[in-house]
Formats: sequence, C-alpha cells, structure tokens
Amino acid sequence: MAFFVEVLVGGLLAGVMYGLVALGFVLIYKASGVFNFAQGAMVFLGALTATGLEQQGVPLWLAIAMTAIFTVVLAILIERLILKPLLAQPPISLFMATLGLAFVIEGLAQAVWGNNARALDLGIPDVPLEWLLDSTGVGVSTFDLVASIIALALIGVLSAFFSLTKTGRALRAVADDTKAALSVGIPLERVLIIVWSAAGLVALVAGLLWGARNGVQYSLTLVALKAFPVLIIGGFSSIPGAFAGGLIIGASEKLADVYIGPMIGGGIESWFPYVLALLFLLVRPEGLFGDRIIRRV
Amino acid sequence: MFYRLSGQFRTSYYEDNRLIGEKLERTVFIATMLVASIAIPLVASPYLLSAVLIPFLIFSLAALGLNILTGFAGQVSFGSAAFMAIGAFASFNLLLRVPAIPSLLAFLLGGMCASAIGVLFGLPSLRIRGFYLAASTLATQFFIVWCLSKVGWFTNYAASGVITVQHVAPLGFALDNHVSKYLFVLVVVTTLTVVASNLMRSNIGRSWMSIRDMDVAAEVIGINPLYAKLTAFAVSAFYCGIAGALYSYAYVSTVEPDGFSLDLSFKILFMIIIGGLGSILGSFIGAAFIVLLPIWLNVFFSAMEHFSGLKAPSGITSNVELIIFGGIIIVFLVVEPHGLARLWQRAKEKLQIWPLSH
Amino acid sequence: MQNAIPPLLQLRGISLRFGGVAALANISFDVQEHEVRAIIGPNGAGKSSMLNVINGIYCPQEGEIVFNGEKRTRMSTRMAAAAGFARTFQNIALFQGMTVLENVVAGRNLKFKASLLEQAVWFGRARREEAAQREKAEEVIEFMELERYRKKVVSQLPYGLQKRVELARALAAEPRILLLDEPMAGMNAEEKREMCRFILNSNRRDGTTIILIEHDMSVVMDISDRIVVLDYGRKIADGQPKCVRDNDEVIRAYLGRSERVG
Amino acid sequence: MPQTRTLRRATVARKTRVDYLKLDNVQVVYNGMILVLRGVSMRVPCGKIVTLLGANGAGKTTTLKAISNLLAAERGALSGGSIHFEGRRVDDLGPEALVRSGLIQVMEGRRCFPHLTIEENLLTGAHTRSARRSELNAGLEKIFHYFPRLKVKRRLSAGYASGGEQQMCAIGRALMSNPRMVLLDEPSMGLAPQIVQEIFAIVRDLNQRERVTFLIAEQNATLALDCADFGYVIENGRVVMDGTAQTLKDSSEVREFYLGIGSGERRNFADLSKSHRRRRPFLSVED
Amino acid sequence: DQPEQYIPVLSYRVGPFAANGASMFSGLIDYLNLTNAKGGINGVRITFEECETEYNTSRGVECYERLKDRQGGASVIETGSTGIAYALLDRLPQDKLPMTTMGYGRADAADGRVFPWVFPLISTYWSQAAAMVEYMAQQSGGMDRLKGKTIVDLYHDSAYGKESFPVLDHYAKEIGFNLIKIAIPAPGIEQQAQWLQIRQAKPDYVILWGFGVMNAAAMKAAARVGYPREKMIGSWWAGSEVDTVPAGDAAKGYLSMTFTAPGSFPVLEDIKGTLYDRGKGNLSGDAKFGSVSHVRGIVIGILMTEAIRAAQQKYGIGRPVTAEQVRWGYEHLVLDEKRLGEIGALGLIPPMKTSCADHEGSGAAMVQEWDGTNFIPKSKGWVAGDRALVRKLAEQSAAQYAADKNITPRDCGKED
Ligand SMILES: Nc1ncnc2c1ncn2[C@@H]1O[C@H](COP(=O)(O)OP(=O)(O)OP(=O)(O)O)[C@@H](O)[C@H]1O
Ligand SMILES: Nc1ncnc2c1ncn2[C@@H]1O[C@H](COP(=O)(O)OP(=O)(O)OP(=O)(O)O)[C@@H](O)[C@H]1O
Ligand SMILES: [Mg+2]
Ligand SMILES: [Mg+2]
Repeated sequence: MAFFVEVLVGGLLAGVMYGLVALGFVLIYKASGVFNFAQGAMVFLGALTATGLEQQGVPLWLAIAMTAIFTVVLAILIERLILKPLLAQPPISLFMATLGLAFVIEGLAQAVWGNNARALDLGIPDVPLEWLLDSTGVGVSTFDLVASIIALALIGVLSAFFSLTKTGRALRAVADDTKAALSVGIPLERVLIIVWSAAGLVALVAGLLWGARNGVQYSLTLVALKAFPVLIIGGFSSIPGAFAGGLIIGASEKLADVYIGPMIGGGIESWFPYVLALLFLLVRPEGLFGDRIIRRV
Repeated sequence: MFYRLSGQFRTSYYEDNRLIGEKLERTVFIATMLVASIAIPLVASPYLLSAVLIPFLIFSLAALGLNILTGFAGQVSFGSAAFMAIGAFASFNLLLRVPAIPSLLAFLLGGMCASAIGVLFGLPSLRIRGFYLAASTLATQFFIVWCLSKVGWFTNYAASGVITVQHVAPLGFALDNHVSKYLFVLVVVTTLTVVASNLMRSNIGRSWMSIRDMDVAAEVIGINPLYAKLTAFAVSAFYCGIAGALYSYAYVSTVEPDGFSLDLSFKILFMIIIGGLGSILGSFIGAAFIVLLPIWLNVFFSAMEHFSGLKAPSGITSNVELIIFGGIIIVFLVVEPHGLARLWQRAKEKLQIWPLSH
Repeated sequence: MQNAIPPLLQLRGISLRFGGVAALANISFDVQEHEVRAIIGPNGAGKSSMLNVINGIYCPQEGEIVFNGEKRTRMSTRMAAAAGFARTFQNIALFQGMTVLENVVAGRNLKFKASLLEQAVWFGRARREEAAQREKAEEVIEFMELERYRKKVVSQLPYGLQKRVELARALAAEPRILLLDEPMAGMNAEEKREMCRFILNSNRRDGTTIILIEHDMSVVMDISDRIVVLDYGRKIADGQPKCVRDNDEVIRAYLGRSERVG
Repeated sequence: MPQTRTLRRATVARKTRVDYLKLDNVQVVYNGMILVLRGVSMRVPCGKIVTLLGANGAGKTTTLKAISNLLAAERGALSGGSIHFEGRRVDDLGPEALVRSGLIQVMEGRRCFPHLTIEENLLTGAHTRSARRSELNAGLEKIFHYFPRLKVKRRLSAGYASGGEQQMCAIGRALMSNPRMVLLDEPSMGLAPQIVQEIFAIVRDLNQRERVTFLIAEQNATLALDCADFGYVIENGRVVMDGTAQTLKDSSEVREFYLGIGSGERRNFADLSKSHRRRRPFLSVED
Repeated sequence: DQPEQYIPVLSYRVGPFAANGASMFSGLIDYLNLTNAKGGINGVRITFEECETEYNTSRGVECYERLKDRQGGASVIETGSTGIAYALLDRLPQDKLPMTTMGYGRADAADGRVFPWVFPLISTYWSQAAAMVEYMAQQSGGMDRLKGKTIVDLYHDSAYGKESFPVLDHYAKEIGFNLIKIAIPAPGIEQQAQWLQIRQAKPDYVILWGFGVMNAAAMKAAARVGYPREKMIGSWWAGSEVDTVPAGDAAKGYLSMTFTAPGSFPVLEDIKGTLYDRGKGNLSGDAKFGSVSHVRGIVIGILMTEAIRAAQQKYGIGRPVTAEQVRWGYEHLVLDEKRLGEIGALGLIPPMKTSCADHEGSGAAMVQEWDGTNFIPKSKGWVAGDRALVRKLAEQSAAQYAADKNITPRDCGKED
C-alpha cells in the first residue's frame, strides 16, 4: 500500500511537470487553433539560452530575465515573419509552418550555443524532504513543491487572463474565426505577440525546470512528446485541463508501468498514455475540459 | 504561350473523365515515364538510383497513402510509419513462414495486413475529429512499434529485434542490384499511383472528399461515414504497408521496429502538407522536397566549402542547413499555404493566360 | 379531399429540447405527396431544427415520424437519404474543396453500385457508371444554369451561386422529398424567381414533395400550397397561404403589421 | 487628448463632407490572377445611407472587403485605385486601425465566434473601445433592446444559435464598436420579416440620431432603396448605374431585376416562364 | 603530388545525438589531420569528406552512396549509428568496402567468416556485458559470490537496449543471480516509477544500458530515491560527459564501461600540440577536448590508419591501397603494447589482434568512474569476461544468419 501511494505521488508530481509543458501548447491552440510543433524547440531554446548566458558569467537571475526578453523579441519576429503572412490560412498549413520554425529554432540554438549537454542548477534541492519521507514514507522534494506551485500559479494567472480579460476574449475569438476577428477590429498583431510571448515564457519555465531535472540538452525538445496525451485528456483549449490531464497521465502511467507493465513485457509507458487518452476521447471527443465541438447545420 | 488548352474539345464524358485531361500534360507524362523507366536505369549512377530515387519513390508512395487518408478523407494521422512497419514485418513473416509463397503475393498480403490493422485503428475516427484524432493516432504509432519489438515472433526471435530481409525475386525478377530494385519500385509505385487516381475520380474518392469537407452534409446525401472513413484508413494503410515492404526489401534490407519511428511518421505528414493535401502530384513533390532538399543543401554547402576553400567551424554548416531547410518550408508556405502542388497549378494557370495578366 | 390519400410524411407530437430549452414542443403536421409545404416563423422558432428532425440530424425526445406509412421515433440520416430525402442548408454546407461538378455528382452517390475494386482499376461497371451518372449530373447543371462554373472549386464562388449549387446537389439525387432551408437568402428578386422556377419545376415535372423554409413572404405566399407557422417551438398556425396571412397571431408573432405581401 | 482627437476627426469629416468615403477606380485581384473588381468608383457622403445593388457574384462583398481591408486574409489584393475615408487614404491601413477610426464591417454569412457566448460575441465588438464596464453594459443593453431575442440567448454559445440569431448577433457586435460608418453586407439575410423591418429602422435611427453613415450591400432592394439616400448598381465588377434612391427605383432595370416588378406590377414567383431578358442587363461584359 | 587515401566521414552534428556525434567525429578528423601533419601514412595523405546524416538511416544511406565512389573510392566506412550500419550491411559485399562498428552494431559480426566486411572492433556489446559481470564478480570477490545477488538491468527499450540479454541471461542462469530487467521507453525523461521499483528490489548493482537523456534522468532519479551511484554501471554509450554533466552532482560516483581509457595520453598531447594550439582543431570549443566521445573518435582514426598501414605493409608501402586491401589490413591488426606505445596510445585501448575469424580483436573493457568533473579509471586495468562464451554465442548467431541469408562462411584456414 505504501508503495502504491509512493508511486501514485511520484506520478502526480511527474504529471505536474507534463502539465507545464502542455500549457504552452494550450496557449497557442487557444489563440489560433493551431498545434504548435515548435513548442518543444522553444522549451529547448529557453533553457539553453539561460544556461548559455549563465556559463558566460551572467548571474542566473539576470540570464533568465534576459532570456525572457529575448523570448518576447522572438515572438515579435514569429508574428512578423510567419503568422502575419499566413493570416487566416488553414490550421494545417500553420502547423507545418511551426515545424519549419522548429527547425530554425533548433538549428539556431545549437549554432549559437553549441551542442554540449549542460547542467542547470537552480539552487532548488531535488532530494526527498526528510521529515515527509520519515513520517509518511513518501518522497517529495523541494523541487517538486516549487514546480507544483509554479505550475498552479501559471495556470491560475493564465486561466484568469483568458476568461476575465478583454484580450483573453479576443484570443478565443481569433481562434474561432480569424477573419471575423479582424473585421471587429481585434488587433491581431498585438494579440498574437502576447500569446506567443506567453507561450515562450511558459516554455522557458518548463525548460528551466526540466533542464534542472535532466540537464539542458537537445532532448528537451522531446518533453513535448509527453504533452500530447496530456493535451488530449485535458482538451487542447483548456488551461486547467492541461494541469488535470497532466495529473491523470502522470499517475496512471506510473501505476500502469509498475503494476501492468511487468505482465506484458514492460516499456508500456511508450503507448499507455496514448491509449488511455484515446479511451477518454471515445467518451468525450473534446477532452475533459476542451471547448465543445460545435457541429450545427 | 505554348501552354494552351484552346482547340481541345472533349466530346464525351468518358473523355472528360480521363486520368490526365490535357494533351500536353499527357505527352509530358508519357515522356516522364519513358525517361524514368528506360533512360534513367541506363544512365543514372548507382548513387542516384539507390540512394535518391528509390527512397524518393518509396516515400512518395507512403506519402500518397497518407494523402489519401489526410488530404482526401480529412483524417490527420501520425501513424503512417507504424503501417509501414506492419507491411515490412508482415511480408517478412509471410516469406519466412509460408513455404514457397510468391514474394509479390507476400507484399500484397503484407499491405492487406496493414489495411486490416488500419481499419481497426480507424474506428475511433467515427467519434474523434481533427487534432484530437491526430494526437490519438499516436497510440497506433507507439503501440504497434512496441508490439513488434516485444513479441519475438514478429522478428523471428532475433536477439535484438532486428530483422534482415530475405532475397526475393518477384515474378522471377531478382531484386539484387540497384537497377532491378529501382525498376521494381517504379512499377509498383506507378501502378498504385494510377489506382489512386482512379479512386479519386470515382465515387469512393468523392465520398472521402465530402466526408472531409462537411461530414454532416455528406451523411445527408447518403454517404456512409463508417464505410468512407474505414475504407480510407484501409486504402491508406495498404499504401503505407506496401511502402514499408518496399522500404525493407528494395532499400535498406535490415530493419528494426524502432526504425519506423514517430519521426518517420511526421516526415511523411510533412511531405503531404508541403506538397499539397489532397493532391496526388503533391505527394510526389512533397516527398521530393523533404527527401531531396536536405541532400541538396548538404551537397551545396560541401561544394561551397570546397570551392571557396573556407572551412566553416564543424557543426555550424549542419546547423545552418537545418535553419535554411526550416526557412524554406516557411517561405513556401507563405507563398502558397496549400502546398507546392497548388503553386505549380497556379503557375500553370498563369501560363495559360500569358501574356495577359488577368 | 386530402383525407383520401394518406400523407407522405406525418410528424406527431415532436418535442426537442436542448438542455432544458425547448426548441420544439409537441409539434404535429403532415405533408402530402407532391405538395409545396412551407414552414415559417420568427428567428429561433425552431424551423431548422424541425428539418433536422425530419432528416435525422437531431433526435427528438418525444414524438414520432410517419413516413410512407412507416412509423418511427427518429429518422436516421442515411435511411432518410436512401428513402429519397434531399436537403439544402441554411448555412451553406457544400463540399468546399470540391468543384461544382463533383459536388453535384456526389449528390447522386447513392446511384453508384461499383465495388471498390472496380473503381480502383477503373474498369467495367465503374467506368460506365461514372459516365452515366455524369450525364445525369450534367443535366442538372444545365438546368440550373451552372455550366460556366462546372469546374470551379465552390469555395471561390459567391454566396448566391453557392446556394444554387447546393440546390443542384440536392436535385441531382432525384429526391422524393426536398427539404429547403432558406434557399433564397441573399438573392435579388430576379434570382429568387429563378430559384423558384427550379424548385417548382422539380415539383411539377418530377412530382418532388417540397418542404421549404423561407423568410421572404412573397415567395412563400406565391409558391407554397400549405404553410406551418412556428413560434418559439409552438405551432401557431397551419393552413393555406391566405388563411395564414390573415391569422392575427401570425401577424403578431411573425409578419409584423407593415409587411407588404403581394 | 481623446477629445482633441475626436475634434480633429470631426473637422476632417466636415471638410470632406461630400466624400466621406471615396473609392476611385478600385481594382481587386484574387490569388494574383482573378480580376474581380474592374475599376469601381463610388462616393459615400457623410451621414448618408448608400446602398449597393448587384447580382450574385457582381462583386458587392469584394467591394466592401476592399474598403475594410479584409482582402488579405483571402489572398486578395487591391491592384489599382485608391480608397479614402475621412479624407485619409486608407488602403494600406489595417482593419483594426479602420475600426478604431470608426469604420466597421458586418461580414456576409454571419461569422459569429461559435465558441463564445452571444454576450461575449457582442463584447468582442467593443474591443477597440476603451470603455468602462458600465459603458459596456449600457452598450449591451442597447443591443438587447434592438434584438430582444439575443437577451434570451445571451449565455448560449453562438455556434448553437439559429441562423437569424447569429445574424442579429453579428450586427449587434459591429454596433458595439460605436462606429461612425458601418458597412453592412446583406444584413437582412436569414432574418424574419419583422426583424428585417427592425434592422432598417435601426439603420435609420442610428443615421438620424447619431449620424452614422451606412453602406449597405443588400438584396432586398425594396427595403434598401426605401431607406437609402443613394444607390450604386454593380455588375461584373463595374459600377453600371448610380443615382439617388428614387432615380434607381424609377429605373426599369432596377424595378425588374431587383424589385421584381415586371411591366408595372409585381410578378408572381410561381410564374415559371423565363424572364424575357436574361441576367446582366446593363452591359454585356465579356465573361 | 602526394598519393592520397580517401575516407568518407558520415557524421551527425545535428539532431538528437549531436552532442555525442560532434565530438566523436571531430576526434576522428583530428586524428586524420594529425596523421597528415606528420606526413601521412608512409607518405600517403588521407583525404576525407564529411556528410551529415542526422543519425537518420535514410540520410545515412544517401551519404554512403554519395561518398563511397568519390576520390578513387572509399577505404572504409564508420557511421557511428546502429541503424545506418544495419542498412549498409547488405551493400558492403557488393561494394567490397569494409565497415567498422566500434563498440556497437551486431555482436555476431565478430565472426569474420560470416561477416567479412564488418568490424566490431575492440569489443562488442556481448563482450561488454560479459566484462560487466566479470567486474561485478571481482568487486564481490569472485564469480560464485554473485550467486543470489540481485542485479537490475535498466535498459533503453530498443534493439540497442536488448543487446545485452543473451549474455546476461546466460550468466544469470549459470551463476544464479537474480536478473530483473526494466525497460525504459525512449526518450526516458521520467523514471520515477521505475526507480521506486528498483529501490524496492534492493539490487546489488544496477546496469544502466541507456542512451541519450535517459542516462542523466536515471542518475537524477537514483539520487532522488537514494540509490548509490557507485552501484550503477552504465554501458559505454551511457558513459560520457554528455550523460553525466547534465545530471550535475547526482552523477558523482557513477560507473560506466568504456573501451577507451580516461586520462591523458601522448597521442592526445600530440593532437593538442600539433592542431589545437595552432587553431587547427576540429572541435568547436576546446572544452570538449579529450572528452570520452572525442577520444573514441580519435581511436576510430587510429584503427583506420593502422589498418591502412598494415595493408600497405603487405601491398606496397607508400602507395594508396584499395578498400579490399584495407579490409585485409583490418584483419591483420596487431596493436600490441609496443605498437600502441609508438602511437602514443599505450593504455588508451586494450592491446588487440584481429584475424580473419576474429573481427573484434580484444573483447576487453574498462570501468571508469565520474568524480564530478572527470572520468577516472576504476577497474584495475582492462577487464574481460568469459571470452569463450561470448565467442560461442557469436558463432551460433552468425551461423544462424548465414543460414538465413544463404551465405557460405569463408574458410579462414585457406586465407593468409
Ligand atoms: N477568395 C476568392 N478567390 C477567388 N475568387 C473569388 C474569391 N472570392 C470571391 N471571388 C469571386 O469574385 C466575384 C465576386 O464575388 P463577391 O463575393 O464579391 O460577389 P457578391 O456580389 O457579394 O455576390 P453575392 O450576392 O452572391 O454575395 C465572384 O465571381 C467570385 O467568384
Ligand atoms: N444544438 C443546439 N444546441 C442548443 N440550442 C440549439 C441547438 N440547435 C438549435 N438550438 C436553439 O433552438 C432554437 C431554434 O433554432 P432553429 O435553428 O431551429 O431556429 P430557426 O427557426 O431555424 O431560426 P432562423 O430563422 O433564425 O434560422 C434556437 O433558439 C437555437 O438557439
Ligand atoms: Mg434556421
Ligand atoms: Mg456577397
């Protein structure tokens, strides 16, 4: 039983980290109905730039701040060079453009910073809290707590932003019908820059936390893979959904790996979350919290 | 100027339904086929045949398969590599376990296996749509690759799950050199391309497209979405399966399940998006783009270094190539978001009215 | 007189709710074969929903549908198609990526019999069928005067023409019952007249039964045989044009005093 | 500061009273190939209502989109001519800037945001206004006053609303921006007769009380001409006729093709005979 | 003009494994440049051309076909990628071109009778697994002491990850230790659950047969559950700076196998002095100089030049040799301590000797430890497992392959 709880808690904490990555996807999807293939590259770029600067002798906090500014600049460039010319085009074309963007970002990041694997130390210890381990036998580290708090804070702020502010409403309008959004005078340019900056900043946060976990290297782009099933379960367009989906995937994936995996040969983590997500979809085709799919004639 | 359609009248619907409508295009097509089947094998270097043209044709076929599903029937899938894997491993096992099975039949049955599994994994599409469906096809991709590598039987209990395919001679035509492999691939791909064009101009093709464009209306005019979607999955998986068999038997010959990774699936998807969704020609153009462009960039940069005598710091060139590749994708999409095939079509239309501008 | 022939389609006590909001409440009416039956009512009255119930897109919570003597609690979309229902939509539901011709031929898809394999090799039945159906489709295209646009992708056609293509697609199916949801919206008088001509031609020449939703009262009054009036889910009148026109409740709920009719 | 800006605008407007909105020889090409407008010139005086008539495919929608600069999103572009609004050249101004300067378009085919509720849809219309919550509420109330049906359905996702409800929502959304000039593309489409009357009453009302200028592309020519001061008729991408509403009403072509009155009386729609003259009555332009 | 010997370099400097690939192929190029700087191989200059494969099979095949016939024909191919190596397997006999797969690829290719063109030099995966067991036995005080112990094999769930199975299974059965295999599906960025399982099993050793980010993630997770890194032994592809640096402090004490010894050797000094100090080094950024991957690349280069040298010895000194002759060279490598000393690589790799039948040459490996900044040798010298066992397994497997593919094995007795 204790072991079960331990695995469960471990899964939930992993889920928080997945949710963090998924959040970046949700932002862009919510604002433009597009699946942003470059999100993984942005996670990589963010973490790499911050550590790269740090290794040049810049203090960590300053490095992070500089990276954040750089992220906004990048968002502006993306808007100018990609999104604006591709205004109101089919989502699949935009999806493809984000792929091109992913290549550019990956190439750029590695050309500038090289392809060394680096360690990133945020100064947050990642060993289980003694007292918690002793009293309950469950290993939760300060790092986990910080990650969870950051994730919750981001989710709270972004949800509020989307549902309460004028810009949030405008974003959803753009995703629904870009041309109509233009016609009512929504400043598409600014709105898109805001979203892509936000997605970039979320990617930076995810990159820093994941980078502190596993080091800063190319494989950070792969954490995006973990976001897929999370997105399906939570719904592509729901911010709290990203969090809930993360928890569900994290917990069930770990439990399945421990309890079902050995029976059928192991390594089921590769597909289990997807199959689980698929089952969820069969019941709710728009995910748990996603926008309802409106089909009306 | 020379590209004129005037003076070509069609006098029957048979004629108007022809595969390639315009006379000029027909001529061009026949010429291309002649060059591809006679001139190229005679003059092309082994490098061109075995490292460029064969993979290009095979990927075109896979892209065509995915285009049937995604471009024509509107069901985005990230699982095409898995169906290629099924085609490859099914053919391998058939040839291994069924005594004296003709290899062509084994390939065909391999494609059919992919088809059957495709139908199975296509079932969720009846309820799930769009990017949700796309993301859920990842389940197919990962599950199948996992299965193939976990169940020893599929790989004939090879220690590490790697299989080396048999030497085959379909219809007595031994696939033991570049030319024979190329010709075989060319014949298969051409045949299947013709079949795909036939499907597209028939009722089933229209059913697929109507499901893609407006599924409610399609149902209202009597199209069975179940049938339309599942046939699309079946045909698409069949094409991918055959492509997978060709990939292993006419191209790399030693394969492992992990070789048919998500990356490959994505690559095929990119081919059809950049080439043009819902365009047969687009599948080929897209495959050419994704397969050939990185090679050209690589060759170009090597030549640049060679001639200029400058040596860029190692690793930089590779990254620059990647950046340029991504940049070109974006530029082409900005010029024509519907893909290269549409760009080509527009160029053609411009030629038709040339020198007038409108 | 009408009692002698049983109606082709009967709707009995249809109720349809969306999460507590009643879009249709206990609606009953019938449709005789070969007649032009209009449904009118204010916006949001439930007219489109009614059509959706008739051809099976919505599933009513209560009531039954009797078609051709057969009773059922709901239609299925495909069964309806097979039984000869064709339809146009209020928000155009054409296949936007296909050409006009393909759209119209797709309207005839139930007439195709060739198997997948035959289609794949483009041989025998598939080839013959394609030409034969194409010929029929061309007749419709010619009739609807769409020849010039035959090979145009519909998404680039102006609104009015798209409406026309949609009607062509429906007519191509040689339907027994044609459900039309505001086929003449966005057209000028002359264009409406043409649409009326197409519709009535089909009605008189081929005996197609027509159920029509339309907000242009002059059109409705001119071409329909009987009219049902819905008002926010209720049926408030049912009868011949002149009776409906003078019905006080209809005037209050829908027409408005100043509407000049005829 | 905002005050001075309005003041300046007002003076500009007064100066250019005659040509509040001015199109000169506007040409539009789609996809770099399809020439749709072949030189459209028109003038909309300040505070007037102008209607735009034309058969299906004549280019009404394209004209309106050219004005509000929404062509780019459909791969269309102005290939010639110029557009002035309030004396300023606006053909390179973004749609957002236009809305800010008071010109808004109601697009053809409803185009509500399906996942937003009716109320949220209306609020997006006020995006360019920096209005306080209470002002917004007042704006909403005004729209609900115009269209009581929307108030009932305010919490419904627009995607589920009926066609007519969506149309009201689209019009209401545009009005939420407090425009000084509105381009209406087929406002009556899909609306019940009573509401159509209502719409034109609103147009007249706004025009008279708030001096809002209107350019209306409308197929219900009877109502449109009743309400308008001037009218333009376009065919095949060219203006083929213009004049005061009364002149147009009196023209036999307009009577026949747009008002449906043949040889002096309204023709019955059940009359199956083809009209003796086919479409494109004014000019026989090449196809 | 100086005679030239051409070697195509199929490298990957972008993509998922760029961090490894970039240093490794720079190492190779550095050594080739060093050789040239010293006048080539008996006066024969080495020319080379690089082609980017992105570790992608299809592109690797293209590079191979593009480069193999250039400049008078390739001498030897080394791809650094299992997938590409497999894809080339069938092409080599036709092109009569030898391929080295140093430390990866098919273990049974060590049987040169069935795989005449493939050289899994120094040590194969199977030798590695055997050496691992041998090392654990040494630490425990004898093979029999392993009996009853628990060993976890945490492996990358791919063909690569399963390479160790035949050998480990064999030992587990023979010695009687408890082998628990736990798969980590790629990419393996999250291993919390697996490490909880490991902690529960209380293994005496954890074998980390990992790849890519999975390795750093494993060390981090081990730290979180408190499993001592000193008891983790990685495979050699889980044993370079790329794997340990990202894990930060968590990597301290971690052990891994290697077929190139860590530390400083004359040949490295030579490269530094001749190339890097003059700005001619191939690495971008000197930080990676002497890193594990870099050194492995250098070793590839050493073996290439030695094979060519051997071939010249037989077929004509100071003249370029054909690929077939290079193969002969690879089959007659004698890198004893004397020769290694001459190259400046004494102790860098185990002494080795190849033959027609034995394409591996050594089969020994070393255990190294990460001290937080550097790898340092841990085992006393080179460790080799049960060579006879590994050879037997390889021969069995190769025979099976020969049967499947209708290959008649060469008769090595008849060749010189
Ligand atoms: N995106 C587009 N691409 C190509 N051609 C287009 C496009 N949009 C419109 N057209 C063409 O432009 C012409 C004018 O269309 P427009 O929509 O302006 O007509 P309209 O007068 O508004 O007609 P309706 O009354 O039917 O709405 C039509 O012939 C149409 O085919
Ligand atoms: N799927 C649905 N979910 C929720 N409400 C719906 C749905 N479909 C229709 N409604 C509601 O039912 C009512 C009737 O809609 P319907 O489309 O039938 O109206 P209508 O009579 O066709 O109106 P119009 O003339 O404006 O087209 C509307 O108020 C609409 O909001
Ligand atoms: Mg309706
Ligand atoms: Mg229009």
